[in-house]
Amino acid sequence: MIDKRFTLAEALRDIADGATVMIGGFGAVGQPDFLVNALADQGATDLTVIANNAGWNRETGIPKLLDLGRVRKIVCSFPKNSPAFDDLFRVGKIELEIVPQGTLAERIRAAGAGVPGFYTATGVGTQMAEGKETRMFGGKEYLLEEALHADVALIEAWRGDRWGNLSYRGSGRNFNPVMAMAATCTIAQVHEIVELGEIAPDAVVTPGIFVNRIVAIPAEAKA
Amino acid sequence: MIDKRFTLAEALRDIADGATVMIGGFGAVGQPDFLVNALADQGATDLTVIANNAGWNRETGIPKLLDLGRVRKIVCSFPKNSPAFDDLFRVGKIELEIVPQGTLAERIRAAGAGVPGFYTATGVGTQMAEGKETRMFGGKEYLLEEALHADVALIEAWRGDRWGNLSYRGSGRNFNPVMAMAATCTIAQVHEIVELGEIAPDAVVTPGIFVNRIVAIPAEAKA
Amino acid sequence: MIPAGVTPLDRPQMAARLARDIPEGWFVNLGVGVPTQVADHIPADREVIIHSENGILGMGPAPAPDAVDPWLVNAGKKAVTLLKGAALFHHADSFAMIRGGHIDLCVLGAFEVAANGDLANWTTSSNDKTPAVGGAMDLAVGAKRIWILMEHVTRDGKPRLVEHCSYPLTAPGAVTRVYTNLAVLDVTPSGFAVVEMVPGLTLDALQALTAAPLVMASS
Amino acid sequence: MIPAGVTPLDRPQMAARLARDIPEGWFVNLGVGVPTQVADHIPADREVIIHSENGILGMGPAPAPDAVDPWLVNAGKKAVTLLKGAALFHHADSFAMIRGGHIDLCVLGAFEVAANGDLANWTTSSNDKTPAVGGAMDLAVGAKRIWILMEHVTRDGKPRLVEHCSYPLTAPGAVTRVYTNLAVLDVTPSGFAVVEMVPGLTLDALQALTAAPLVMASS
Repeated sequence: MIDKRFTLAEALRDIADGATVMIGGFGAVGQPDFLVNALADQGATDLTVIANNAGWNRETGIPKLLDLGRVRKIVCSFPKNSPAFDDLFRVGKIELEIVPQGTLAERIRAAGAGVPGFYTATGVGTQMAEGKETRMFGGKEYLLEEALHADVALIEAWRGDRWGNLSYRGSGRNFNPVMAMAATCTIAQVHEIVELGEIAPDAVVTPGIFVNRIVAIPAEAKA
Repeated sequence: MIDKRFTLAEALRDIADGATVMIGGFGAVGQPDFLVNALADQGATDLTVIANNAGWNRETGIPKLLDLGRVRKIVCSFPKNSPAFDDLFRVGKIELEIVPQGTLAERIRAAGAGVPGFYTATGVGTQMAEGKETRMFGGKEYLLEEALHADVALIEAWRGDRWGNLSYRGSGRNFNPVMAMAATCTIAQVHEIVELGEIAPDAVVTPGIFVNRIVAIPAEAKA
Repeated sequence: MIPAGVTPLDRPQMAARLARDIPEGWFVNLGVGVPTQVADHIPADREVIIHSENGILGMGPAPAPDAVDPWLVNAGKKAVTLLKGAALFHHADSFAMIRGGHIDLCVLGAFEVAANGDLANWTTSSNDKTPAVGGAMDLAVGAKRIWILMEHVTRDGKPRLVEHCSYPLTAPGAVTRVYTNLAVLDVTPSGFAVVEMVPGLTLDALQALTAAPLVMASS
Repeated sequence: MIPAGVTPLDRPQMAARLARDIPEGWFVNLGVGVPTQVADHIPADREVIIHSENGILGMGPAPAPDAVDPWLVNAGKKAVTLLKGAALFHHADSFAMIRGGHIDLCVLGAFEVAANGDLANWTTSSNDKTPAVGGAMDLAVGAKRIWILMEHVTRDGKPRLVEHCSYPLTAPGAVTRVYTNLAVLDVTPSGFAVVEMVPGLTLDALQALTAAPLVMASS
């Protein structure tokens, strides 16, 4: 029987020092903080984090990893409003790769879809184009952007089943479905584990083929 | 009030000679034959058709357009088993551009997503690579493939509302959602028009932003 | 200096002025800040579909404080509601809408707009300590139209409409129209063309607050 | 010629032999034709998730004739059913699964397989009157493993396992394993390695039916 349900500790155990870790979420919605906080406890360090932003609340999630000195580099579109990131960045203790939000989403999707590189108009004629290859299509200039892979994706979904099928709630999809596609090992925290078939075939947003492990958030962690 | 509900004749009226027309469907499922047959009646000719295959049953859909001599060129992955196509192709009366099925889907999606070109491993080292630009990523060779746009997309969905939101049934999505993204004017035939809100926000597969006109299939055409 | 006797629009008035020009049926993305207020001024009988880059089409007004769904926020991370007909999707699909040219209009704030439509709105320094671009560059190149909503001059009285941007660009040649607290201006091949000014303002007075030549729009 | 006393596998046996080697939990795409039959031979207590490139994961057995859903077909355009846990999606997402390396195994038929893993299975002529590639090239480069299921020789007795493919390639170096009606062979750096032969068959007899050198697999 296929069973992707893991305990929290088992799910994260093999995340190694030096790993590249995607972390889903946009604003407070869809952030896998239950997993990220457990990764802080697990201890892996020298991480490269790929996420839309660098968090804000120092008590939880990405800022917690940052304050513990676990993150060597962050790849994101909007690192503002994160005191934990600011403190490190100001003194040169963290690397930053800024990527426009749409390019970030598309680079992640490309990694999941077997596309090693693609062209985009975003960033042409700006400092984002520095050092990037360009090419003309139909008389217009475009930048070459490369796929962005990860060793691990930590994502949040609403419901999950033992095959790893996931559904989301509200604006909780955001980066989660594309990150699920782009990592060697995708680990999802879910609010409810349901029986196979309870997520109808046309309601599955992330099919289990993109998910390796699911962890149920216990009631006491949902406060 | 936004209202994308059209009569059949109004929906197709401005399709011009020389247009590039995407036609959804895979096998018998999700084929917009109600629209394609009406396009045959409408009379536009010198068309370029983009579709996964060239149909089979001569009485309906793409073969009907072919037999009427309306198609100058077809872009597809699998033109086999279509007597109408064979008859034209054998005597050099139709152009054919063969595209691997995944490359076809990705080129269409690219057009919808603002990606003018992307790289793929599909076709490397085969006759599909002839005349195509290649590039190395990580020591491996890839082909450059370009976005595939259309003037018009004819698609089939299951339910639609007056904003153009669509849901599908069974294996009926196939090429329809990506073609909806890639055309200047997307026209959908639907089995049922429902009130706004009846397709729940997380059940919308093709948001109305990708759809210009919807046409209800009348009961008598569903025989 | 704004001449005596001329009352600039306040922010709600600026948002309302812009909202008046959005026709029914457009898909519109509203930037964080004042642009977000545009949604509150679209007439109730005019259907305009608001897009949020975190995966929403068909956003409605802000919820009542006791009706907040914590699972639904907009690009500014604020709680929102959904209209009937709304759709939810992921980030790659959302930016496919933006980058694929499907959004009819994006309304953004700006630090500077140049006479050729160049837009600078993401950082005021090429040595920004924590540069953060978000979706600005994607929106600026992808939307069918970029309308800028901003004060005509900075707090220090420096013009924001300029010959050439001094700040790092968000995108070259992106802006088609500018709504300020003093005027509405089109970006044209011959530079900024004044479409409308607040009552009492003269072209000379507006020119004095603008660092690029102005022409009157032919109407 | 197949030696007297040797009984080649029939097609159901070939499909069953291959099915035995698919472990629980794999995501598997089955090509049109004999490969499709593999699904019928996976033990009922072993969960293997079947993918169809037209947008299905979790296909079940063919429906009873009176329970056909005309809205649900597989890549061979045949009516299918869905298992509990199935998922439906569009073509770009489906081929993202294939091309992004998410499919554990794809089983295809072939005209020829070369000793270096080159695969020719889409056309038998570079001047094909109506060439049709479908998803073969995507599957051949995208799936983690390509296993070929085919008769060892053509109807005319010509070997299908060759030194170099004479037909146009589907993909170079794609095949990892071949299941024929006579043997199971791995594609290795030293060519075809025989893993298993049908009872009574000798390596010499198999070599006589194969146009590339065979070695015995070290087990």
